Amino acid sequence: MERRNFFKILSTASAGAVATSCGTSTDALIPLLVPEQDLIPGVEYWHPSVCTACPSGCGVLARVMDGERIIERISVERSTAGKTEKLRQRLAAIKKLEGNPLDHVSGGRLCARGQASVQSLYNPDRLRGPMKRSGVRGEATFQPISWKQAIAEASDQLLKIKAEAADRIAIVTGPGANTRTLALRGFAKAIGAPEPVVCSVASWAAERKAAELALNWQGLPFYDVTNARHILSVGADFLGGWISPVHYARQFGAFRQARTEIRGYLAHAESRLSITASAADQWLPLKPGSEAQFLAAVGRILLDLNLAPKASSVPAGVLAAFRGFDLAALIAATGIDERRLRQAVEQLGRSEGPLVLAGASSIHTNSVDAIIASHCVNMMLGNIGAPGGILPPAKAAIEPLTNPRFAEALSQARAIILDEANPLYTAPKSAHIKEALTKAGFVLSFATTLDDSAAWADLILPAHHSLEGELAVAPSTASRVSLAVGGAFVQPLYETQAVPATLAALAAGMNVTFQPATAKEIAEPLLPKDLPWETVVREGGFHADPGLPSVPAPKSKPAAKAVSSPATFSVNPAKFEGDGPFLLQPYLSPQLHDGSLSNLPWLQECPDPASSAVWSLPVEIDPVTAQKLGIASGDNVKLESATGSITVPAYIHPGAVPGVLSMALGGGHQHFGRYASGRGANPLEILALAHEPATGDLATGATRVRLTRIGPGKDLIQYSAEDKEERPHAHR
Amino acid sequence: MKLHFLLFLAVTVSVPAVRAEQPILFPHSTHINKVHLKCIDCHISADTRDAATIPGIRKCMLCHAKVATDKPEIKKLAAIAASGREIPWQRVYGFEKAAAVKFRHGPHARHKVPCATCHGDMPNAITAQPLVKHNMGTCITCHRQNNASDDCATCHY
Amino acid sequence: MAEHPELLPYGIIREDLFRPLSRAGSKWWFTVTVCFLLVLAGLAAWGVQLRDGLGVTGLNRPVFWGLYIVDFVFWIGISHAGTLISAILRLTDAAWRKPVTRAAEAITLFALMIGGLFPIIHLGRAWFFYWLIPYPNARLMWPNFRSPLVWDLVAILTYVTGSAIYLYLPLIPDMAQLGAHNKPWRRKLYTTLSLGWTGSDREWHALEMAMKLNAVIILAIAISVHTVVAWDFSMSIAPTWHSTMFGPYFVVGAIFSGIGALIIVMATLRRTLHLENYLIKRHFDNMSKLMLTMSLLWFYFTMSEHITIWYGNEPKEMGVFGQRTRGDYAFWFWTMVVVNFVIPVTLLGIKKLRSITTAVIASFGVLIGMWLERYLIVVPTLVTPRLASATSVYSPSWVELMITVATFAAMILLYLLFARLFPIIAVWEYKPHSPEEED
Amino acid sequence: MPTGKETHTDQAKPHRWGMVVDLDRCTGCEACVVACHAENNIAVSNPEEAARGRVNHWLRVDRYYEGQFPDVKVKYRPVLCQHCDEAPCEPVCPVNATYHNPEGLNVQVYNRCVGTFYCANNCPYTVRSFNWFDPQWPEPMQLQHNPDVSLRPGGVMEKCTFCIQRIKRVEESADAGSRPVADGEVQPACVQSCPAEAMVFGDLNDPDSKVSRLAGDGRATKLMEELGTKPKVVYLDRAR
Repeated sequence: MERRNFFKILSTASAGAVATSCGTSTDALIPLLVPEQDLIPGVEYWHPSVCTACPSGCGVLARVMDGERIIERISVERSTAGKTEKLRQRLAAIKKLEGNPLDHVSGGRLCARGQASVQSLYNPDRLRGPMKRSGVRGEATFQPISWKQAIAEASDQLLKIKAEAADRIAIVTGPGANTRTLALRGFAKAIGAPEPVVCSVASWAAERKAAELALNWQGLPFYDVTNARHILSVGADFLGGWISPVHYARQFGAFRQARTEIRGYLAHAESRLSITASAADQWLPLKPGSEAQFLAAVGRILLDLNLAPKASSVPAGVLAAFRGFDLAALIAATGIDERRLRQAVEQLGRSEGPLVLAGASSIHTNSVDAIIASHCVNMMLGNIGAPGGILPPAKAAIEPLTNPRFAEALSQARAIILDEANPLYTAPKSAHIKEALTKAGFVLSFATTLDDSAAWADLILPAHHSLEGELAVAPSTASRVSLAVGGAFVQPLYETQAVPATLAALAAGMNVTFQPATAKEIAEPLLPKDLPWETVVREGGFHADPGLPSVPAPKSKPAAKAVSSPATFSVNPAKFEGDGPFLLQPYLSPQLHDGSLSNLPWLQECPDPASSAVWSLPVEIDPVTAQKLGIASGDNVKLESATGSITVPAYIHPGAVPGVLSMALGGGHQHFGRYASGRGANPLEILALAHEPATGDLATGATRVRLTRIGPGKDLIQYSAEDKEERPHAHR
Repeated sequence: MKLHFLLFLAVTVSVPAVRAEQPILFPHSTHINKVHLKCIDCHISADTRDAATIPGIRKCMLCHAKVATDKPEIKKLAAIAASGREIPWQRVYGFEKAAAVKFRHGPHARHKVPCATCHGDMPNAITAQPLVKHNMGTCITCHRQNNASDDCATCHY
Repeated sequence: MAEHPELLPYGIIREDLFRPLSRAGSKWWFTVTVCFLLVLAGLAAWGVQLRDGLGVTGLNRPVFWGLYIVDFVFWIGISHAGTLISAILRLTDAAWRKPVTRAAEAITLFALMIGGLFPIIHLGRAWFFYWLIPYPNARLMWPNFRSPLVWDLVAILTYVTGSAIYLYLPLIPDMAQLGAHNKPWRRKLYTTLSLGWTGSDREWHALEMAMKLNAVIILAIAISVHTVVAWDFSMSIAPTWHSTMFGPYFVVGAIFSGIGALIIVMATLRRTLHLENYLIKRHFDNMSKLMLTMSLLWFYFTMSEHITIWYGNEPKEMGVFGQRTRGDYAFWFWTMVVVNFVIPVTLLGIKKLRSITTAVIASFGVLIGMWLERYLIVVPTLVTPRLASATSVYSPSWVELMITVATFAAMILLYLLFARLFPIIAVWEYKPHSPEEED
Repeated sequence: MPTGKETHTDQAKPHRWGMVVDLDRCTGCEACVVACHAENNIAVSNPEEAARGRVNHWLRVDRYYEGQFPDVKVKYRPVLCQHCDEAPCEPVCPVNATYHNPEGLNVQVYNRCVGTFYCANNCPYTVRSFNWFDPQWPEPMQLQHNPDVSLRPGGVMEKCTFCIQRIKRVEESADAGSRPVADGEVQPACVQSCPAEAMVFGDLNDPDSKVSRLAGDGRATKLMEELGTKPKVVYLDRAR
């Protein structure tokens, strides 16, 4: 890495400068990692890799061709030695990502976020090398520092804290299951720190917990959407920001139109007109947090109508619980017209291939109840392990981290290590992250771009972009053992280092033995005998067929026994904190996800599917409320909870559920590069500190807020301001 | 944009063929006539790929580490090689970015267009200089004569 | 005030009409300076646009045409003041035309020079405007003769050439008379321009013939030019643009605004150059009647245009119709109807109210109204595209406004300079036909 | 005008590229929108320019709401250049910068464009976009640029090309191998990315191609066909 200290990258040079620099002194070329004879202009090379824009683990193919940039380096020529010279550097560059057709998650397809992740690789705001805090913590003033020194300082600090209180070293990361999180876990173990905690609003803890409680399954259940005929999805925006959007969208396409004579029918119950609700044939607008009641009502009606052929497989206690529900109260709680609800359930029950798909796109205090209820209904319908039903997850090639109690961990922490987590953005103000970051003795970040939390670090040891280094990712949902693998095929742009290598260096500095596991080491015990590792690397991963020794045989009806008692299954009403008349419902933006992609201009400029907003995200207000409060689209409004307030532009959403204020995540970054810093507001900021009790996950939908109009504003920028296809003037 | 405006102002002035000042006087004639190298020995992808490619300095040094090391131009070459840089060759053929041309050598070679059609008499060229003046008219005339497509999108996209 | 300027002694006429050439008041200098500075400011604005790109305008997707095209149509319209009026009057041998024709023809030429610039100003890459001209080139490329914009280019270039000649021909005898002017540079200018005119019968005959012929040709060109300008719109399939009567509608509108411009110019010349004896009430009376006719015609066309849209009730067209009559542009639409129809018909239709002052007031109204008409044709259609999702808004930027203002300044500037260099009324036309009467 | 000789003299019939978009599969996720940006070096604007209506998308997803709560329906429809056989944009361009090529593509020649905007005004689908300024690519974003696609300077019009660079690559490799282009071999970026596989691309002149078969589906409609533009993008309506 010291070798690369030789050159520093010009931050101001633009493509135009490159283009017009022909014939000037910068025309000299230096060959670096990729010898130019291997890089013929106009020839494309495809390398498999993995998308890390979200934890789905889509296998991708990267199109690599030649690129050019201008670098500055210290001359080694005798006559000019020591002086900096500007050189044009030809290098292999990633031009585009496509889904890897051999990958079972992406199947050759890719979502908007995946497409845009090249832009995080070539983001102008990436950190060029290690940075050390030079001002007061949180002021985000840094100065460059060499890797050698940075590692020395960091390991010194960690060593000191380890000696005093190793259990107070908090490692905070994201929900991914990959070689990077695995290395973090190994490092934590090696230095005696607690297991890393997950800081994310998209870790799908409720889905995992419910599968464990109801079906005794470890991992996220796999829904066989393709082979279902009638799907009732509840609370899961599975085409938008849910577990594996590409995979489920692929399945959805096939579900709808891949079979002759059969067209899948989708009914969707959610408290928001999400893109799944839009794609559905029927949308049942739920009151927030009433998914559990809704599903209980569904089960009860199915039983009443004798449309639950496999009811016998459901434990008697659970059946009794369903039969004992006060149906009228349940229906009233959902806010849906009874006739409509009954019709929807009857349609489901009478279908030849019914499937209930439930999740918690918006997390409530009873989300686990709701998903357990869905599993029970699927049991009644005979869907467990059946084609067109819900399939058990395969053994995860890499176990994801699941402990979501990052706020507690941070509040105790003497040393904080941040990787792929931005707790200052993801956690509400009421979680007191800022205080924890101020109080901690040492804050270390591996951020690639200076984000809200990295701004509070003492040292930033920037990681390679995931496309620059070797990586293996276990997909978040799969019915077979799978691993997506990416190699290092482009030269790192800057003085960055892969996180496992950094951790190894830190461990060495702390005199701790720690060797991060390579993708090969992880994969080899799982590989079928006839599948050599070279093939896995060439194909970008593997997807082991069932029946192979490494794959656990699908348990037949494991579920029936798993639902231990009716006590684990009850329908608790969702709890809401605060006293405003509206419910705030932050949701994962189909473009910016949980805000971790807000620094990508392609995504900022991709219109929000609901409001068509670009470079801004509004709060969605229903027309009746808006009229009552005199709010028009584009007005600035104030959302006020018990713990704080934010000012955001309003969008009058014709499909918003009255009383619910939905808002996509992505805005409100204090620090996140030129494309995101200071843009919009973050609804997570004002959430109450409510948790889903079974998982400890932050309940994102549990906050009541007040809404007041501030006045006209200019913050809502819409790509298309027209909501209706027909213009009002069209007819006399 | 500014640049284009200036181009417009200068439009009536006919631009003479660029006489590139090459960093090293590379005699094509010596390499072709005396050493009997073929074009594609150095321009390795001229017959198959889009770009013909200009050989890198390592290719030069394959021979010139030993051959003719006493000549002044080869000494220059050796010096550049030692500095870890490439030779800053001036491209003599090419299209300005504004022309939006996607030229592919491959199809031309496949359809047996001799190199000399566009590059002139390189075997007798003393230095790397443009011998043939290229403009859109030359391309189109040749395309039409050979019944190749004269659809704009053949080259411009 | 003399009712018949022809009856004045020729010597006095000459004296009166040549006087402005040798004397300039402070007002003249002041106006010239102000206009010159405004023109410079406009050029600077254009410079900014050339440097930075068309992004400095208020244009957007889908409002790709804006103020520049409005100005273009407006100025081409104004250009119809001269030719149409002067050519018609010349061909019909209307005796009262004498003091009006040159003032009108000068408007034509200058308005065309200004209007003709706008298609270039509004280009994304203005420096390549010559690609529209058919000329042999190394690329073996020709312009697309199917494009109305190429027709436009041809029509406007022809019109500029034609009207320059049309203005120039009747200047020749006057140039010869001015050849004896005291300042050397002027003498040189006039002598050169007079082409060695001696005043022989053969020359007079040739000139008369040329002017007659030119009048016929220019009449046809003038009508075709504005028809072609209208076709820029009506050849497209944008809602409400695709109209069969845009051609005549635009021609009528052009003559209408041209008359307005001419009345204002005449009144200004009369006042500032003290031409009360030449530009008399009868001229304004006649021009007012002409304007009244055009106002009625314009109203007839506007009504036909809108009533058919309304009755047809085609949704996409009704979107634009609604924008104009009830939507964002309603205020401007109804303002246009008032200033183009209600005011002129009231002021000029009622004989008691008709005077030079009311004619000028009505003319100013008509100029504003006709500019608005073009705005209301160009913009509401573009902000309401066929697919509602692309709906947009448009408001011009400072660059567009500056350039627009500068063109008005340029018109005044050119006119002021012209009036200082050349007699604004054809002096020779007052010359008695018998050579004995000459002094 | 180009005389339009065939690209492949050995082929009996030229290709006639077309696309089918199945709205019953489309979820409105806009993967296609970003894929298009990534493939075609489309400039990104900034919030200020976006507020002025200068966002540049070659492919957009129109979204319309119908009805009132709770019976609200959302219609998503990807709209791209329809590559009309009777394209209204083509005859009006004074410099032939946009024209129909022998393969049925509506081509935009950037280097020829002078920016009269006439084509964009005459496009009923409003799919043409303009480079209001010279695009800016802060270092190192230029490394992502697809070298197969020209960078457009300020002042020129641009639009969806059906990823002509991909067509050319496939045709070139087919030509080099003296074989015909296989059905499904050419995939524009949007088609390739679409997770729900709502988009299909292929040769409408080949009656056996997937796109031809789907275009004959009972749900097939074309956008504003009544204008006589003869679009080559076919939409399959949502089944109800």
